[in-house]
Amino acid sequence: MSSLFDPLLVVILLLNLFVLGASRLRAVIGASALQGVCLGILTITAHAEITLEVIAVAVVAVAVKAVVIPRLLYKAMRDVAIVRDVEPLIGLIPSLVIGALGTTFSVIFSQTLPLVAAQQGSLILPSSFATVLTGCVVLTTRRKAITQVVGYLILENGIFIMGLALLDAMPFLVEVGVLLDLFVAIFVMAIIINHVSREFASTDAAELTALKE
Amino acid sequence: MIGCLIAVAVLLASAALALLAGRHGRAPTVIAAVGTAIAAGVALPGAIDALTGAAPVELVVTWAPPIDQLRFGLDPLSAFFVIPLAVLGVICGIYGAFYLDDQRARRWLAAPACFYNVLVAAMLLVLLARDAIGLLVGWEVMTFASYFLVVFDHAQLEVRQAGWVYLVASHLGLACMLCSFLLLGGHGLGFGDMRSHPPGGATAVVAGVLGLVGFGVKAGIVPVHVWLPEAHAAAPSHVSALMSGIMIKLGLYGILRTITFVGPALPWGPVLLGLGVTGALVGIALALYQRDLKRALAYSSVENIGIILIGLGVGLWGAENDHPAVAALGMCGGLFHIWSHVIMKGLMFLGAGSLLHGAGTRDLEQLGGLARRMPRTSALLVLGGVAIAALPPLAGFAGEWLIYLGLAHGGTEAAPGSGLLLLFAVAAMATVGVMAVLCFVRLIGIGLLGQPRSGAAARAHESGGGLLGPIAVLAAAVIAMPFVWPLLLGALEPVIEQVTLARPDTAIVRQTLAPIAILGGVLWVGVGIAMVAIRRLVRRRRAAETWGCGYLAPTARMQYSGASFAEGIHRLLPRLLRARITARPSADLFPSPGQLSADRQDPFTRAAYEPLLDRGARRFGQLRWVQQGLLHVYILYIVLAVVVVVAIVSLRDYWVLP
Amino acid sequence: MTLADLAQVIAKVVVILVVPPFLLGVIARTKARMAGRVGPPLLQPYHDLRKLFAKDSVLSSTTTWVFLAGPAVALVGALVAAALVPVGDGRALWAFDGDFIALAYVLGLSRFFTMAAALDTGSSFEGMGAAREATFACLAEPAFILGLLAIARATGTLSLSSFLGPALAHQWSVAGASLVLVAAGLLLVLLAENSRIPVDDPGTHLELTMIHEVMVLDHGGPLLGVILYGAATKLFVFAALLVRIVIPLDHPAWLVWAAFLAGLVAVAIAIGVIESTMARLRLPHVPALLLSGCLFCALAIVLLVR
Amino acid sequence: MLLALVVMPIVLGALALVVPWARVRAWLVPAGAVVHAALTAVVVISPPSPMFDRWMTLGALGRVIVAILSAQYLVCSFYVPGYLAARPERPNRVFCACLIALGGTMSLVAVSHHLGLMWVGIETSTLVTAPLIYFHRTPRSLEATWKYLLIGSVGIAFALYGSFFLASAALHNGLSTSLLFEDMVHDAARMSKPWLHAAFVILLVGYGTKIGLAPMHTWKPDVYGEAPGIVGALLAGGLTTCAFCALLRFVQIMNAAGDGELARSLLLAFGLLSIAVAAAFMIRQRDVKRMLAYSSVEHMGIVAFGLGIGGLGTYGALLHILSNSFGKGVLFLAAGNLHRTYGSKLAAEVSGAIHRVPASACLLLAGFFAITGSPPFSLFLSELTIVQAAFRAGRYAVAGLFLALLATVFIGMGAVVVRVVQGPARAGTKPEHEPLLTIAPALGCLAIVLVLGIYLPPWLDSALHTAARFVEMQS
Repeated sequence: MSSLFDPLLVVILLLNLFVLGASRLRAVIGASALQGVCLGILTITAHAEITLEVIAVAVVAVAVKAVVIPRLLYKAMRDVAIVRDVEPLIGLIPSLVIGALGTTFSVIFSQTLPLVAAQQGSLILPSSFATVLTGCVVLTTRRKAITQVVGYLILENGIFIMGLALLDAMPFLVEVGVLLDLFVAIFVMAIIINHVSREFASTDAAELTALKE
Repeated sequence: MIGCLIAVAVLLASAALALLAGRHGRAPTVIAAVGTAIAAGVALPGAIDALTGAAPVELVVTWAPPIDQLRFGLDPLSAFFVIPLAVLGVICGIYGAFYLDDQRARRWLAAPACFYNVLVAAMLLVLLARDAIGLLVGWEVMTFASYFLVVFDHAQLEVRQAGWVYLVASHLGLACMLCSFLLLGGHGLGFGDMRSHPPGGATAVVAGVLGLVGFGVKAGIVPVHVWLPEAHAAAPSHVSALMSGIMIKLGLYGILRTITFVGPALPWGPVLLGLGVTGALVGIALALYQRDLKRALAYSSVENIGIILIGLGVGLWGAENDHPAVAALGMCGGLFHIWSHVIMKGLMFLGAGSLLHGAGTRDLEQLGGLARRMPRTSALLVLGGVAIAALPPLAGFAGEWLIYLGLAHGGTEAAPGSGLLLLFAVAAMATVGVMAVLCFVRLIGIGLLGQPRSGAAARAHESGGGLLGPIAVLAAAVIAMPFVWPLLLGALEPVIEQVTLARPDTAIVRQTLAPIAILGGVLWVGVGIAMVAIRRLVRRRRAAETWGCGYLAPTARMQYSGASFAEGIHRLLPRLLRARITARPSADLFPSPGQLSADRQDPFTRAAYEPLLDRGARRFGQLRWVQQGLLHVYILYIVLAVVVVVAIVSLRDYWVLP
Repeated sequence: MTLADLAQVIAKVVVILVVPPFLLGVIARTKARMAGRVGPPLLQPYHDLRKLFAKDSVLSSTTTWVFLAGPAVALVGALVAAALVPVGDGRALWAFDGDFIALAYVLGLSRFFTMAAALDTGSSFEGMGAAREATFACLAEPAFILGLLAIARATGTLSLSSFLGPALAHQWSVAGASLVLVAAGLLLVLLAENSRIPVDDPGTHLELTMIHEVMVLDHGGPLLGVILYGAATKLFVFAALLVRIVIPLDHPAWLVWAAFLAGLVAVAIAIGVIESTMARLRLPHVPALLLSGCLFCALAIVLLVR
Repeated sequence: MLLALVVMPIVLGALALVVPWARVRAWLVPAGAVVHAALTAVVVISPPSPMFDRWMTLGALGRVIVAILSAQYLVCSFYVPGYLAARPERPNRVFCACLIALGGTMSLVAVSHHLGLMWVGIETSTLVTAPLIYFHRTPRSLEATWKYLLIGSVGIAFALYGSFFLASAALHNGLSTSLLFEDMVHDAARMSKPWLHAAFVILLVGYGTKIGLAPMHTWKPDVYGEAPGIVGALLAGGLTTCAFCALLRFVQIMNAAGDGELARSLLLAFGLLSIAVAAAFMIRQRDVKRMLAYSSVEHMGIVAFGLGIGGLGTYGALLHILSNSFGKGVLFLAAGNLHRTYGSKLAAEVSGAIHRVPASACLLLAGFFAITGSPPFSLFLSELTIVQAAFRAGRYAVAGLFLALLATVFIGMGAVVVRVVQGPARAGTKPEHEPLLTIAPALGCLAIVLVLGIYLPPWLDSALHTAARFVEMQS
């Protein structure tokens, strides 16, 4: 639990709000990537003694979240040649407001849960909840398939923060397995996006409404 | 008991065989018929023993969980229904083998043959079951088998709809039965447990009502009878005969069973009496103006169920208010009428089938003039008509007679309040009786007599012995029964004792029946002599056209039609029960073609059930907006589910936990 | 069974077989007198019957055995019914509990076959008649049963011979009003069942207005004779019931017999008077009339059940 | 041994990727299924010792689940060669590979006794099924796949989040956090309540998304409607079973923690909601396969309801899982045949099937009766047990509501099925040849449901009871 810990979490919270407020697609993806980097550093700083295991998790996390997936998404954008705007279903201001409300709610909720001494007063839980909520907001309010992927990525980030809290509890294998699954999921999604763009000539997920009652 | 179980096995085996026999000519139908015959032969002795004083047996088979135990048994109450089932089963089975024969080229007859035997087996199972599970299983199998038989001609839309209505009604009924049994079966679902631990108070009442509704659907009690006319009209005639003859009676069996479980928690007498009067009046009123021969017969079944319920009701009333004579008369009357209705309705439906077979239509306005072209069928149908109009000297009268006297005794002896009701019940039965006369005169007079009303009727041909034989057997029974009733009284005592928990004194019943037997004899002899005399009187005769009252060229189309015959009484019916008639008379000076159409759909379906179901479906349809294919919204649902439920639970913890 | 009883039985049988046509004669004579004519002799109906039985018959080529069964069953039914009503000394030839219900059903049987025979001819007029007969029967029957039930309830017995006797005489003193209602109701039933004015007009020859007559339009010669005789017997049955209700004497025998026969004639005359003083109702109004008959009897029951 | 259960199919799947001949690939599926079934038989009869310090253990629950999975997979797998033979134009390389691998990933869920490992199993089976849904390569199927993937992943994500909550629930009283179910069940009583409750809710929603409980069911109609019949059968019969296996683990933990009441009331609520939603959407449903999807939602609701009743209800729920997986097999395979024959799955366009494809039509009809809990099929027993449990528990109101909803479902579903099966044949329709391989599997499923309905083997019953007691913590 180093002094670097909470500031990084604050950065992540800020990035959440930035993602909600940003109107450019690249910026959103970049923000998510930056969150990935922060998580990598957090992974290391979260622990008193730095073991190989910790290093490995951090490296894999950064590699997946900050390098591979953003590249995939950029590539998808290029292939698909989509409009570079985020095109939210609700305005940016409302989504910002929702994000802020979500953050407050997270802080309140985290108060209702008993904490171990190590985490007393730390931002881990609030920021985790807030990030998850941000991910959900992005998932539910952004038109494009790619933005939804980003939203999902942010959701996973939030979960990962929670995972940090119990890295000691979480054996290495699971961590990596988690990351791997995340990676594969996003990868498959990217492929699908390409198909989608080919079939529908746009990745506007809001247009995928042929199947309904 | 064992015999009955063997019979079930035989029936199922023959059903399977019939299915295997597949397309080999007549093999399936013949196998099925033989199966029913053997089964009847095996089942009857045991049943007769059970009615004539053999101690009720119960067989417990340990079975796989979660059922654990299968209980079978044969007590008088079951045996009373097993006997007509076996008899009618084999008669209709043989009839069916010939009835479907002309379809052999076009249709795959293995299925109906198989389902027929499965149906009989299932009904037998229902009667043998001694726990709720067995009864429910048999019941549902019975429903499905009969459903598949009903939709035999599913190429026609109305047949499909009829089958569908039947299926839905039965399923809802089954749900009610299930609830009833589960309420009663707090100490286990065996009949023994239910009888020994009758629930108290409200539970018992609810269970009783649910049982009444559930079984009442199958029995065709108004107002849950709506499936009955549709299904009976749609089904092949031998199936209609079996369904109307015995299947709907199993509904009564169920009600009687329920009574033995629930006991006096419910005032069964008045309840059944009220339902019976309503059912009888509504049933016959609707039967009056039907255009479809088999629909009319089906509604007459509703009426007869009503009369049976009146009998059972007054019997139970007598038992509850210790009028032993009334109890004995009412119960005996009701039970007798069950048996005689089995025979009469079998006769009528099989006869209608023979008519359909010969003339190719059930439409009353297309029949006529068949008494000359199908003399034997017509004679049998006239006999059946007289019988089912409950006129002496045939089978239908005795049962109603006992019920009448039960009511009359009760009405003259009881306290003012109930006495008045019973007396008015007598009047109601009298009205029903005379309306029944009208109804069946109409069916016979318009359907069989006069000039042929269509080419089909003019070309009609008499059916062969295969069809007429079974009908003749039933006709013989219809003639013989009034004279054998007194001998059968002993068989009813254990049944009544089982339901009313008191041995009835059948002495009064016997002495009430005696004059009827004599009356029957007198009438037969008198009519016989009169017919001979008349034939002698008209020896010097010449033939001529029917006098057209001066009109020289009367045609068949000028005859009084079925609709016009019923028109007068139709006017007198309450509006709810009338057909919906839309008329466009020719208005202008030089008459233009006019139009008149009557919608004879069941008034309860039209007024209550259809609107209800439609509204429900529309309500549900309005929910579709929640699923419009928007992925974002779908994810929102998940998120909301998490947030809301977490909020609820954590708030709960906040209050509950220290 | 003593000789006296045997004599009684024979007397009753004779009365049942012989008297009915005479009532028709009385009615005809009454009507004639009311119209200021001399009218036919009282025994004219017997002559008509003899004449009819001597005739050849013409049968429609459409008809079947049902056509013959009609008259036969009608007659048998009427005769059996007659055996069930108390005749002469107030005892029926054959009495048992509920015999009044049996009586209704026996008449129902003959109605069944009369209507069937009518439909057998395939003529629209006869069909019409059958339909009307059936429709009105639906209203007359409950009135009949209710009326007799009222008396049964009052006297607490269930057989005509027993409740049209001294017990009833007592009831006249205590519940006369309701018994008047019953008598009125049954009189209406009598008029309807025997197709008399104001329900039906046996005299008319306009087919569209008739009920019973038009039903038997195609029956001629002996068949018509049988039908007339049956109809007369039916009239006798109802008349006898009415008489016993109004005059429930039971001794001495000769007085009862005299009262009975006189009563029959009185009823016949009453019918004649009604027929010549009233007009026939329009068909749509008939149900109302019969319904009021039902209501009379129902009211009587309500009054009696206390 | 347990590892083989998981690894064998995955290896075989990889092999399928490289096999060049389409027909052989098709036949690899049943082959793999047979081997898998054999292995399953061995491990079920003689439970092997745990592996990877107890990460893989075959408990009382796992035994039942893996047996159901393997059996249903075996029966349905024989449909694949016939199906692919009827669709020669489609490349089936990925299809077969994923189909085979699915068997492995599903078994992983059943045999893993470790929170994370089980999660990995669910996640991988989600990913593996995506290409199966996309088999038709039509825009509609693509849309379905996209929705499946995204909704599924969100659900999975929540499941993971819930797992972390559970871990912290354990952590917060300084308990061991090996994340092994045994340990958690053992420590459950001393876990931190707020964390535990939050964890259960999130896990319920997360895995509930895979199960398809309302309101997380939205992907089901789209996916089952667009995927091939066989995939629908495996998803509705197999994957949902896995997800329920996962959920049952947490129900067990809740029971162990003495919070069974909370868990049950939540399950009851979600169950009734699911049945109600399914009923609402089945009424006047135009699309046969979507209707089957809603029927699946309904039956998941029934199982949840049974668990919510608890006691005898839990046994009923397990029995219902078993019956449902085979009943769904019948329906989806038969509906697939009809869909292929008519080129449409709209009830308006498919009618008189009994004349054109008699066998499939009869199977659909029989399957309908089976799935609506009509005797003598085994779903009748399970539903009866559940209702009986509800009545025994004196919860008449919910039981009545439950029965009323089931009746509604019967009406809604029956109207469609009857319209499809019966009716006049179009002019000149001859009965078409139906290859044995497309009929036999459905028939097999039906036979199993029927036999279980008439005679439930005592050993099976006792296995179910053991599992139920295991979940209820009464052993």
